Amino acid sequence: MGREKLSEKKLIVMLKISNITKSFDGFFALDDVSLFVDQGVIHAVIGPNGAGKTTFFNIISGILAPDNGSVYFKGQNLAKIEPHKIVQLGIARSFQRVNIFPRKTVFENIQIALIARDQLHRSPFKKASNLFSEEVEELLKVVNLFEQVELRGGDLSHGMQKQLELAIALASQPKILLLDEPTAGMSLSETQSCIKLLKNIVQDRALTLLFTEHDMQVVFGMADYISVLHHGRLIASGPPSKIRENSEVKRVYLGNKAL
Amino acid sequence: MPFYVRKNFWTITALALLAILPLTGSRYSIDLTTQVLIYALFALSLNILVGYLGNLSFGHAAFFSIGGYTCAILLTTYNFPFLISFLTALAFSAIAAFLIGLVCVRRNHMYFAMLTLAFGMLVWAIALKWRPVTGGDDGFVGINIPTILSNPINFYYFTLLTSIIATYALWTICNSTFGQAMIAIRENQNRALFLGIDTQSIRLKAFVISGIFAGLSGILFALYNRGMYPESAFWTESGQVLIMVLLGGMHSFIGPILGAIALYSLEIFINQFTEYWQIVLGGILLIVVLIAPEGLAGGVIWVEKNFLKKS
Amino acid sequence: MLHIKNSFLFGITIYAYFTIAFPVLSAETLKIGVLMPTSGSGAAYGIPAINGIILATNEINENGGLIGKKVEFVIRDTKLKPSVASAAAKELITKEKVQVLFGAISSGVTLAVSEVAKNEKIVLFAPISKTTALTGKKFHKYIFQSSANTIIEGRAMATIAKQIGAQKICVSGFDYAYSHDLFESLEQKLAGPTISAKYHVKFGTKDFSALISQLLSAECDTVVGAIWGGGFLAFVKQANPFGLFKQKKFIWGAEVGSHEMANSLKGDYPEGIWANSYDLWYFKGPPAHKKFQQALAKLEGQKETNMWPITTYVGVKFLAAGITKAGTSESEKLVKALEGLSIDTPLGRKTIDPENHRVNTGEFWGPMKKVGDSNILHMSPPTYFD
Amino acid sequence: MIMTTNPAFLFVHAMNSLALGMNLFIIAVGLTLIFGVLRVINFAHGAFFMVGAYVLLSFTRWFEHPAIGFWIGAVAAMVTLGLIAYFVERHLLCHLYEKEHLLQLLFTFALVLIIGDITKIIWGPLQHSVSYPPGFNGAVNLGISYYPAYLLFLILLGPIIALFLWVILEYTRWGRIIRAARLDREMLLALGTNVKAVYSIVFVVGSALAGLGGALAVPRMAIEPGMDSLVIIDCFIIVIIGGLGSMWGSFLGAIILGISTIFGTLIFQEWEIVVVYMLLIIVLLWRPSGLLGTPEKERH
Repeated sequence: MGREKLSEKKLIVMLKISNITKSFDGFFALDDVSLFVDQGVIHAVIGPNGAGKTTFFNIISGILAPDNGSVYFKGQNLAKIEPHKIVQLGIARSFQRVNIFPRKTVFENIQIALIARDQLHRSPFKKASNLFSEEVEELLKVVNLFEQVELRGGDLSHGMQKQLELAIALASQPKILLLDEPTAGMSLSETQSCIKLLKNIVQDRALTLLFTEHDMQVVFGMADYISVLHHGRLIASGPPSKIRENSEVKRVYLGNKAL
Repeated sequence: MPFYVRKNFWTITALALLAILPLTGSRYSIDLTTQVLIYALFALSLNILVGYLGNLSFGHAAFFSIGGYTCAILLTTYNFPFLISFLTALAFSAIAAFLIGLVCVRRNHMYFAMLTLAFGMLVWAIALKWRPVTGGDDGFVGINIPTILSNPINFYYFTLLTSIIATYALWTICNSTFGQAMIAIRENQNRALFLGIDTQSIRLKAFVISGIFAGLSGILFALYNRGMYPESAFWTESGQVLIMVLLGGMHSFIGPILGAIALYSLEIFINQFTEYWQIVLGGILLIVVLIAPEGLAGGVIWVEKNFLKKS
Repeated sequence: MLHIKNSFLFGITIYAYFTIAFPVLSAETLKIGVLMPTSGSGAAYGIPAINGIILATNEINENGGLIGKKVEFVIRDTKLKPSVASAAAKELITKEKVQVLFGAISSGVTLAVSEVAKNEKIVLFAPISKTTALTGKKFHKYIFQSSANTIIEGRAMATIAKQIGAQKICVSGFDYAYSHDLFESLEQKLAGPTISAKYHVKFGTKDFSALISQLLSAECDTVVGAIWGGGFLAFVKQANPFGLFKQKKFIWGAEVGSHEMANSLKGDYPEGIWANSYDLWYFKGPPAHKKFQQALAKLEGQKETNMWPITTYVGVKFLAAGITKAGTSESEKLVKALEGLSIDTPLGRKTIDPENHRVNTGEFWGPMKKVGDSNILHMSPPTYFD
Repeated sequence: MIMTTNPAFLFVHAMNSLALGMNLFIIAVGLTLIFGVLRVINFAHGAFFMVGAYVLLSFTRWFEHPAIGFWIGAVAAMVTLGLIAYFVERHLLCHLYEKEHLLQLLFTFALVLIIGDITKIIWGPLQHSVSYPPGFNGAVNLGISYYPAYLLFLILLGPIIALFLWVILEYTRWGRIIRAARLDREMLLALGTNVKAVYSIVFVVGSALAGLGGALAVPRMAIEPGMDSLVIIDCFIIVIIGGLGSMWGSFLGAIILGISTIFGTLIFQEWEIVVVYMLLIIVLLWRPSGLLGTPEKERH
């Protein structure tokens, strides 16, 4: 559709999703969904509640196996690859509800992610304390949590926990970042700084970002490219301007209101 | 004081006291301390699963008794040399833990706990029913131990040395990157998985490590008692060591040691004063549960914090 | 930090207080270490058994003690666990400085304690545990056994089987050493009747319905059983509605003929079965028995006394006689003195076999019958088999 | 080993399995309810069972008339256990909900010890026995075979209790709250219901059922110290086979345990000891959450 217009340079396909179908007890959560995610692009997946966004993420990250269809990451078929190996390939994700290690300090939260990235978690004799302390500091500075390094993850504010989770995801040096509603539950100001932060990170680290969101402000403020799911079907895909115009999207999702 | 000594002051003091204990000349204190050391090691091994990995096990006595029985049988029935029996027994505990672990780590929470219970009871049933080999319900009594170990003081030093090495090994494992991975799984298995940690294989490894050290404590137990009994595989025995871990505090490395010392010596001491040891011990446990939720180790920290604030 | 230090020191002091014991050794007392289950399912046997020890010690002390010393006993709960018992035995030896060990119930527990006795070179006198392994396969010179062992019990069963005209016998017991040994001894001694089937049930089970159906449809005319205590109680109550006891003859060992068993089952007790007991308060025996029963009745505060005290009473009396004879409680001399020793007990003269350290202790056997209008059955008439 | 194909023989065994199962169901259902709602693994459930048996013993001694003694005793066992449970839950256990949940294990273990000694102090260490209640000591002709009346009573009572609980859980307000609590505790909090009261009620009812089970088991068993340790393991097996927290699961689990115990003894004799645990492993590998349990929710 609009891929050519997005950028003049040659695009590399990061993630290719072809003909994914997934049903639970006869209810189709995803129905023949195909889409491309290009490198360096901020790609949003939107849709009303129950549209299949989380299922979509769960399939990419390997929690669920699709009934049909396949996911390719840089040309590699992800079928039958276990979730932890998918992470090692370079796909990191966050979750809709905050998913951190609440009883561990902010430092330890990041440290374990770094340990896992370097596959050190298998060594029973490698001393852990102070390992990666510089890298942890760096990451914490990126997400503005440096002050809180000593605090326990669970004691942070909701917004900070989201930032921590982002740092955990970044620690694994992913090529593509899957964020499930990164601003959910955040206040207006938190949301705005979060958007700024995400944009910076994507730019600085040449990341690809695939995220779901139902705050339209965030979506249109951030995304280079938007795909719309409805009842498990992909009804539209394109740059924000096209999506804004799309009549079907307007009808089923936006209730005919102008965006 | 050099830095190293200052940092480890309490550990060094405790070790020094343990080392000079036989100088007191009290057979009783040597014997009791030997028993406590064995149970402390047993409890430490269980804490790998319960405290670090967050997996409740009701069948840990299985590995304790597999270690003990294997060593006993090899030494006595087959007259194997001590070192070979010792190492083979460790290997058997490891193999058993691996095979049982393969099945158990596929389940979580209570279902994991119940699978360990079922396997533990199977081991018990085998110990009970395989009479020609294990001696059945009479137990395997009269183990040939090397003459050098038949002296209680020598055996005490043997146990002390073994426990120190084992404890140091466990401490290293718990504070390693692997240990961090275990804690990550305990805190949030799902998140750990999405850091790229193969949670199942970490859990299996931890299960095997835990089984080996339980087997080690079982070997010491068999050698010390010169006997091994099917009761040692029964679920109440697994329950007992679990209680030690919980009593001591499972979120600290030292907790299970404190728990083993406390529970084991309390049972022995109270039994010396009253026939109604159950009600006294139960009462003490109740108080500990209600006032020191993090176990004895947590209690010490709590006392320290509160007193420091006042002073 | 200061406070950690304090609590650390406090802990060490407490631990040291209990462990680095001040030897309570006194020249005036002679200590016997008693190992009995006093909690859990063993309490039903352990606690009554202690009465016999109290009785015997009181008698000894009233008569001036032993070799000029007062006799004192120290009890430890074994919880029916071998490891607990063996730890307690060591504690009794090393802290309480007991000179002799006495007791233990259940063969695994007694064997474990026996191992301690062997290594510590301390005499263990076992008055209740019946396993022949104790003084057979696992014999050592410091172990003495005064219970009616499985050989004696099996022999009595064989004699009774013939006497009541049994042809084909089914045996049934818990699946463990005691029942297996007992039935083996029975099989060896049987002359005439044959064993046609063996039914073993899981140790400690409380549901006997499968066994009951098997016995109902078995072809034997007589059932010989060895399920004891609460197990027998449950078996009887589950078998009664099926009328099992009316269809076959029964010979049941494991002391189910005791008065406490008859008393707890009352009207449910199957009339006519042959059962055994170490002692019966209503036994019209020699004056020594009467005197023992009177003293026991006073101690227990009931005329209808329990069965277990006599076993421990006789055991302590044996020990006392041995110590008196040896003039010391020192192990080697005590062993020598005990070997071949004979004493008069409330139930006649008993001797320790110098070869295998067993005592010719027998038991009362007889059919259980209604006596008068009481619904508590009595063994009538009781015959002493040894 | 005699394994006849005689229908009467098989029938009696099938009935025996049911009777054993139903007796255990009455005890185990309390455990599963408590676990389902409070998430407490109550090791003291066996001790509650034992107290129920002893309470019945006292009542049969106080009342001259055996029938009155027995039936009043059975009710009294329930009431006593309810009161004990209320005290335990309201004054002790409730302090632990907010804390590390494994501490509750330590707590219930302490209860087991304390109750063990208290029963020994009150009722002594000796074994006791209580007869079948009048009218239930014989056998009834069922056509195919005679069968003990008391066991028939147990076989009928089990389903009645199950149906009764089902009606309460399914059709009353409290039942709905309890079911909600079983599925999602956060939802319960969100509903604004009195969580404290729900916990109390479930703990009291569950424990009272243990007391009733203990009282009803008495005619077939000896009342003795330590009788709690065997029954608790049976209850755990039932609850796990059936699925934690599932009422009908424990019903099914109890029947399965009854069958495997009775027919296991028949077929494998003393090796029956292994059968039950093998069964437990197989069930858990085949159905990770027990036969009728709901799978645990994914944590996010």
